[in-house]
Amino acid sequence: MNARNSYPSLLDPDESDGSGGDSSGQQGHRIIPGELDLSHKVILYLDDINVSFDGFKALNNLCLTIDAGELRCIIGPNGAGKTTMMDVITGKTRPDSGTAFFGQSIDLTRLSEPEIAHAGIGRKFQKPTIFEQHSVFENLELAMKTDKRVWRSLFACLRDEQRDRITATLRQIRLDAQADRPAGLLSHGQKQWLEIGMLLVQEPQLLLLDEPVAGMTDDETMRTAELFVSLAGKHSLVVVEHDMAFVGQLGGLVTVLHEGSVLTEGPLSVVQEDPRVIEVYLGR
Amino acid sequence: MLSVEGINQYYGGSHILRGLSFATESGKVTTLLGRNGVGKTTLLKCLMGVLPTRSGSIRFGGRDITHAAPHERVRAGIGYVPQGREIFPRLTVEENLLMGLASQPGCTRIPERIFEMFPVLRQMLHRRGGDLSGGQQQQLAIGRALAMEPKLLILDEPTEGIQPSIIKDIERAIRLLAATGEMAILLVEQYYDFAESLADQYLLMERGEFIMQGKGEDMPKDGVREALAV
Amino acid sequence: MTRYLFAFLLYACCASAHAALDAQQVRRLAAEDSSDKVAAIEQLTQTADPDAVRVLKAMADDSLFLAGDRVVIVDGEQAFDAATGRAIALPENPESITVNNRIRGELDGALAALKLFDTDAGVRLASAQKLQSQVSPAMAPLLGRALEKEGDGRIKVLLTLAYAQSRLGDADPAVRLAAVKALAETSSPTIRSVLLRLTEKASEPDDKVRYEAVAALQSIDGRLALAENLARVFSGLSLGSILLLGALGLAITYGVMGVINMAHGELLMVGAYSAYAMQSVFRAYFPAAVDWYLPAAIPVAFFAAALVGVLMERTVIRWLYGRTLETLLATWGLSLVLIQSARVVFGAQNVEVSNPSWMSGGVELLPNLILPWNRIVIVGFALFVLLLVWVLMNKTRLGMFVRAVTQNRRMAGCVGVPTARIDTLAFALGAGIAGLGGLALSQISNVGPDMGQGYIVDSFMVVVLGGVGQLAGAVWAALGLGIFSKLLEGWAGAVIAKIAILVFIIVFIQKRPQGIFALKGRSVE
Amino acid sequence: MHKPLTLRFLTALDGKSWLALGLFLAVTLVAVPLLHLYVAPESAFHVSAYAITLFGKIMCYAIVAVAMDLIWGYGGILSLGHGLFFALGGYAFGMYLMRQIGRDGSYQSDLPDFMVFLDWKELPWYWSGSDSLWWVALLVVVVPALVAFVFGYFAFRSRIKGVYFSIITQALTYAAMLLFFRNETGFGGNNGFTDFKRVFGYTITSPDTRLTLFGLTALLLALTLVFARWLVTSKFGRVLTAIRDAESRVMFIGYDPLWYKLFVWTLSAILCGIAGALYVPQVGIINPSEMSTANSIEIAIWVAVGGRGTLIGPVIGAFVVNLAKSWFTVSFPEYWLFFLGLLFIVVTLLLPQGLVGLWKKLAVKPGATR
Repeated sequence: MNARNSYPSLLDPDESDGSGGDSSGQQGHRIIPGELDLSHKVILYLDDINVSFDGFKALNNLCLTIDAGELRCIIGPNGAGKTTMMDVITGKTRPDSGTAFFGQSIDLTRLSEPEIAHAGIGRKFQKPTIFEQHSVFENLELAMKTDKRVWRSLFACLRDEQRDRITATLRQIRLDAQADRPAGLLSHGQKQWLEIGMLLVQEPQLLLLDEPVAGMTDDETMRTAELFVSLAGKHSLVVVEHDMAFVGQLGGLVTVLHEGSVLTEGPLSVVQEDPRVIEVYLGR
Repeated sequence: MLSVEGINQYYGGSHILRGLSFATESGKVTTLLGRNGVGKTTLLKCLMGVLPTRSGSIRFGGRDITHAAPHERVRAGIGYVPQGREIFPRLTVEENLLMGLASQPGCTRIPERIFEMFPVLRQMLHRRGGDLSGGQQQQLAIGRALAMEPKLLILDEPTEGIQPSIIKDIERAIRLLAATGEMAILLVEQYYDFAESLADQYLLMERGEFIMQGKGEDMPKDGVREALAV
Repeated sequence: MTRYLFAFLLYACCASAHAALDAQQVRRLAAEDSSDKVAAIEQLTQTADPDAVRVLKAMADDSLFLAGDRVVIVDGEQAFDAATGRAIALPENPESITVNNRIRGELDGALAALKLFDTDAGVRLASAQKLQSQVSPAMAPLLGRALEKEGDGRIKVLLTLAYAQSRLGDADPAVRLAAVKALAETSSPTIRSVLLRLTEKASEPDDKVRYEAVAALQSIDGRLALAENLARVFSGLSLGSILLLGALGLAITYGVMGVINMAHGELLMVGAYSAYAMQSVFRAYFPAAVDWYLPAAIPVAFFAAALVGVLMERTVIRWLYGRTLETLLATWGLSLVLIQSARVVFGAQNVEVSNPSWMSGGVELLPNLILPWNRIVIVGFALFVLLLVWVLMNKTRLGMFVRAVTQNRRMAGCVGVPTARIDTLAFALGAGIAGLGGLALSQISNVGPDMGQGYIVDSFMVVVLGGVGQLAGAVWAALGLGIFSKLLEGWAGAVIAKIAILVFIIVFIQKRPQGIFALKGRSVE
Repeated sequence: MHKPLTLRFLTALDGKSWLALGLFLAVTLVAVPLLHLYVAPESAFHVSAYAITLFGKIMCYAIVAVAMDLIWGYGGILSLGHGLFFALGGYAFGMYLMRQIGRDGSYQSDLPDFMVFLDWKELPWYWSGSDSLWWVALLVVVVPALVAFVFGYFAFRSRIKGVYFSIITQALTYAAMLLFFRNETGFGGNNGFTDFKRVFGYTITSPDTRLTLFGLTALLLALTLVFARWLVTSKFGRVLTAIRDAESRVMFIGYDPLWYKLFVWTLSAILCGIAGALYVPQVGIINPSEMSTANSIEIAIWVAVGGRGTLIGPVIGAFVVNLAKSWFTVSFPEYWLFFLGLLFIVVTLLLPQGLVGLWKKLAVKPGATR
């Protein structure tokens, strides 16, 4: 959307000179996944974020904090700004104003997508986006957490423990039988699973999942819920969903977005009783 | 009016619409319910000809339109209010309404009725569609579909992300349209109460199939709400 | 010839009897020593008297004789007193007054100078202009007098210049200084060279004058430069209008279908060749009205190009919908075919397309700033086409459909727009406009099979700068690019200019990926 | 923990491919020289000098085609400016060849003739060292690499994609051509470099020299293929194709497309430069027309005809198109452009996968998918 003036030399220090030497680029270097400053137990901190697309305000003074290890559900009618919020967190969209911090130290508004991904935020899109030409296995291999600079990829070859990790994940997402098929041939639900698997091998600290169970069968949905619950604790998850049943299965706090800002927050049971929520959303 | 015979649609590897059949009649509201991703929108896209139908047939007004192009279906008399409004952001409200007449060669009069139904459109006549609020855009989208006085009106989640006051207006409008008996209405919804209050007949969709259907008034006793909730 | 004129002059004088010349002066014309003669001629010239003209002319025609102590003009069987002009008896054996080349030169100059007093303004103007290049200090008083008498503004200007120039040779520095000051107001290259000489000590001893001369030079150069830049801006403007005509079409097709048509330049070519064709037709059948071939060519160019465009869209482009890179290659193939076809039909050489007479010449704003008519017409034409397109896009149903398809193709289909037909129409429109661009191009540059090659890049740059589907953007970008590159060319040369522009655009896209009139929001990407 | 590179290279190709490659080298390095030198010209088996030059030239083109395929077929980036890198390499080596002429030029001067003609007194600074083969060899690699890197950095950094990128590369090449057309630029203006006498000190027209250059080209083509093969089968290759198919996803996984694109882009430019350097001595001339838009786009059509996304495709394409060209331009020149134009259209419309794709379709039983 807007030009990134800070394109990082994160992935290739040998060629980093001439990258305009902007601070965020340098900052990118020092981010080593795992040593995130969680001293205040907060992993994601959005404050007073505003984003507007010609005329129309997508995010309106949005404030949101996610604790480390938390499983948070975001609900709200379409156009409430859920996807835009994810865009801001992952660096796809720059907020017009406001601050977004990952942990205590990392200013998300000044990093590019790859830097943010490296910092430890993984994202699953509303519409499953995977590499259709590549095999299921290769999809995971590419996503696998590792040094992702050009030179490393040139001479990279899979170590056994990595191979095991991938096969384990394949079993976890029940695609071990499909490992060598081109991902493009998977069913919608399977693609969703594959994308989730790609997130897992990426070992992010924070997972953003946009409508992860859309187009899944009930037991697929069920298993997804179980998976997420099991992930909570060592990872933090932010799940956007319409499916109340699914949200119920996940438990955890629920945040209701409406017209670009937080309407209310709390356990599903409480939120469901909130008249304003019923008015804008739960009526359906 | 519209009659659909066993249509199938695939996406990637998965079978999205599985031999669906149903029919709508003038003056009646048919509501199609179902959760996200069960294939409601896909079905509508097939009806509009945006997606090709893999197999099965779609007949409208006795004529087979299974393979007709979208604009031919519109000319045949199908008005479409898509999910997410999809009004033309850089066209004025007036132009958006005129676009609704695209299928009527030479006709450039916007029917008064639309402004009676949604007075706000008259005030906004020369604003850009993109500058309208969500609710106003929804009204505009409906007005656009009505401009050419369709014989079948298809609405895809008209209440999605709309404040209740406007939902009321829309509900009133749909009821009024049905009452005139000029057109059949196919309403896709997740908002149960809204759907129930309007439905003459209902279809409940799950994983590409109709798992329930029946008269509107039977919806409570058929337990449609529960079926939706789980 | 001169003889008759001379005779006429004589009768004129005889008819009007008036104050005669000073006999002594006239007598001196017959002096032995030629320097004396010269002096006499100059004195006579100073009088600026019509009779003097008569006498000097006679002298130049070798019909001036010395009879005893009196100078007479002999014309065939008649004779006149040179001083008074009265007819007299033909004297026997008058001795002729020898006129050597030096004298002859002197006479010519003198006669020319005296023309300044001719009754016919045209003659005066001519001689004033002639004088500009050859002014001698001696003429100063004469010019001064001519200046007083002169009524006509333009001649006055020229005279002032000449007067000032003549006084540059004056012995008195003050006078010279005044002269230089006067000349500082001018802006003609010849004066510039005159002043240049004064800046050297050798030719101008007085410091004050030299400094003044330098100052004068600067002010003149300033004006010259200004004129040059104005000229550049203007030619930039006309280049811009061509770019605009090229880019308008591209902007429409790119906006609607998102494909770059590499054969767009060849559509310009089609337009240009239809101008050539119409010219030939007129020459063959309506030679009388040949000047009007251009207006007649407008519809031809439009529809010819539009037709080619439709063919391209129907046969190739529509089948590659959504595969933009392939479209790039396929349309390139089309352009090759078109170029070769042009070679086969019209030959590989450039053909000659001449401006209609009413487009030749130009308007002179400053002495060295002339706006050629053909460029003025092109700018006007571009504006006209722009207006047309604007009306078409914003005031017609078709235009509304085109914009709708540009914004949301699928939905446009779902409200009943036959998108495929709109594609074709939009493409035809874009192609037609390109054809008009070619028509305009044919008036200022060569018409040849590969004339279009250079323009696709430039036109696309305009689209990039202007932002997709943005009429206003295209306009600003086209004019901006045109003027900017012409100015650059003036300072840095064409090649450097091209490179600079390219660099500029790359940098620009860094900052504004969506062009000048960026569309923020979801509609983008 | 990594396998040694050599081993990885060996495993890059399967047995059959190695066999084919060996065969190719045997023919070009052994058979052709023998047939050229020791078979009587009138014999049917004699390989003429013309043929050698022609095929040597086409092999250079084949290298360029492979380079193009790396960025277009695998990276999804269509360059319309590869002629520039090719020409840069050619000019760099041309400088060396011009210096090799020594005083044998028509002006018997140390300076190249065109400089004498412009009556320049000494070589411009950028010609210094051009008499040393090693320095020039360095230039052949570094100059295209540098141009590509700087341009690519800014283009990719601002996420210029698709047609935008293509057109801008075209503009770049166009500007460069204008630059080289000027005499002041110091590269012989529109005549460029020609009338070469020697290369590596040997007469450039002697059969041995010709065969050496031919052999070198063949060798380089083989190397290019192996290297490219290794590259696209490495993880780098997979990331590259991933970027082609879903760039945003790649970014959200944590790869920075900029450096991947930039790497393959620069690499591709270097290959072109080397090909250009080998091309000039064999053809005996280099001038700015090598940078013309048409040339650069033709490279794309070689790849398209052969089939992009495969490595053998571009080679086949380069040979097919250029043999056709040399045949047409001899038999009926006026139809060549028609043919080429139609080739562009037909291939993009009907053969998106090129000849290789067609062959696969025919080979694979109908019904089976890719």
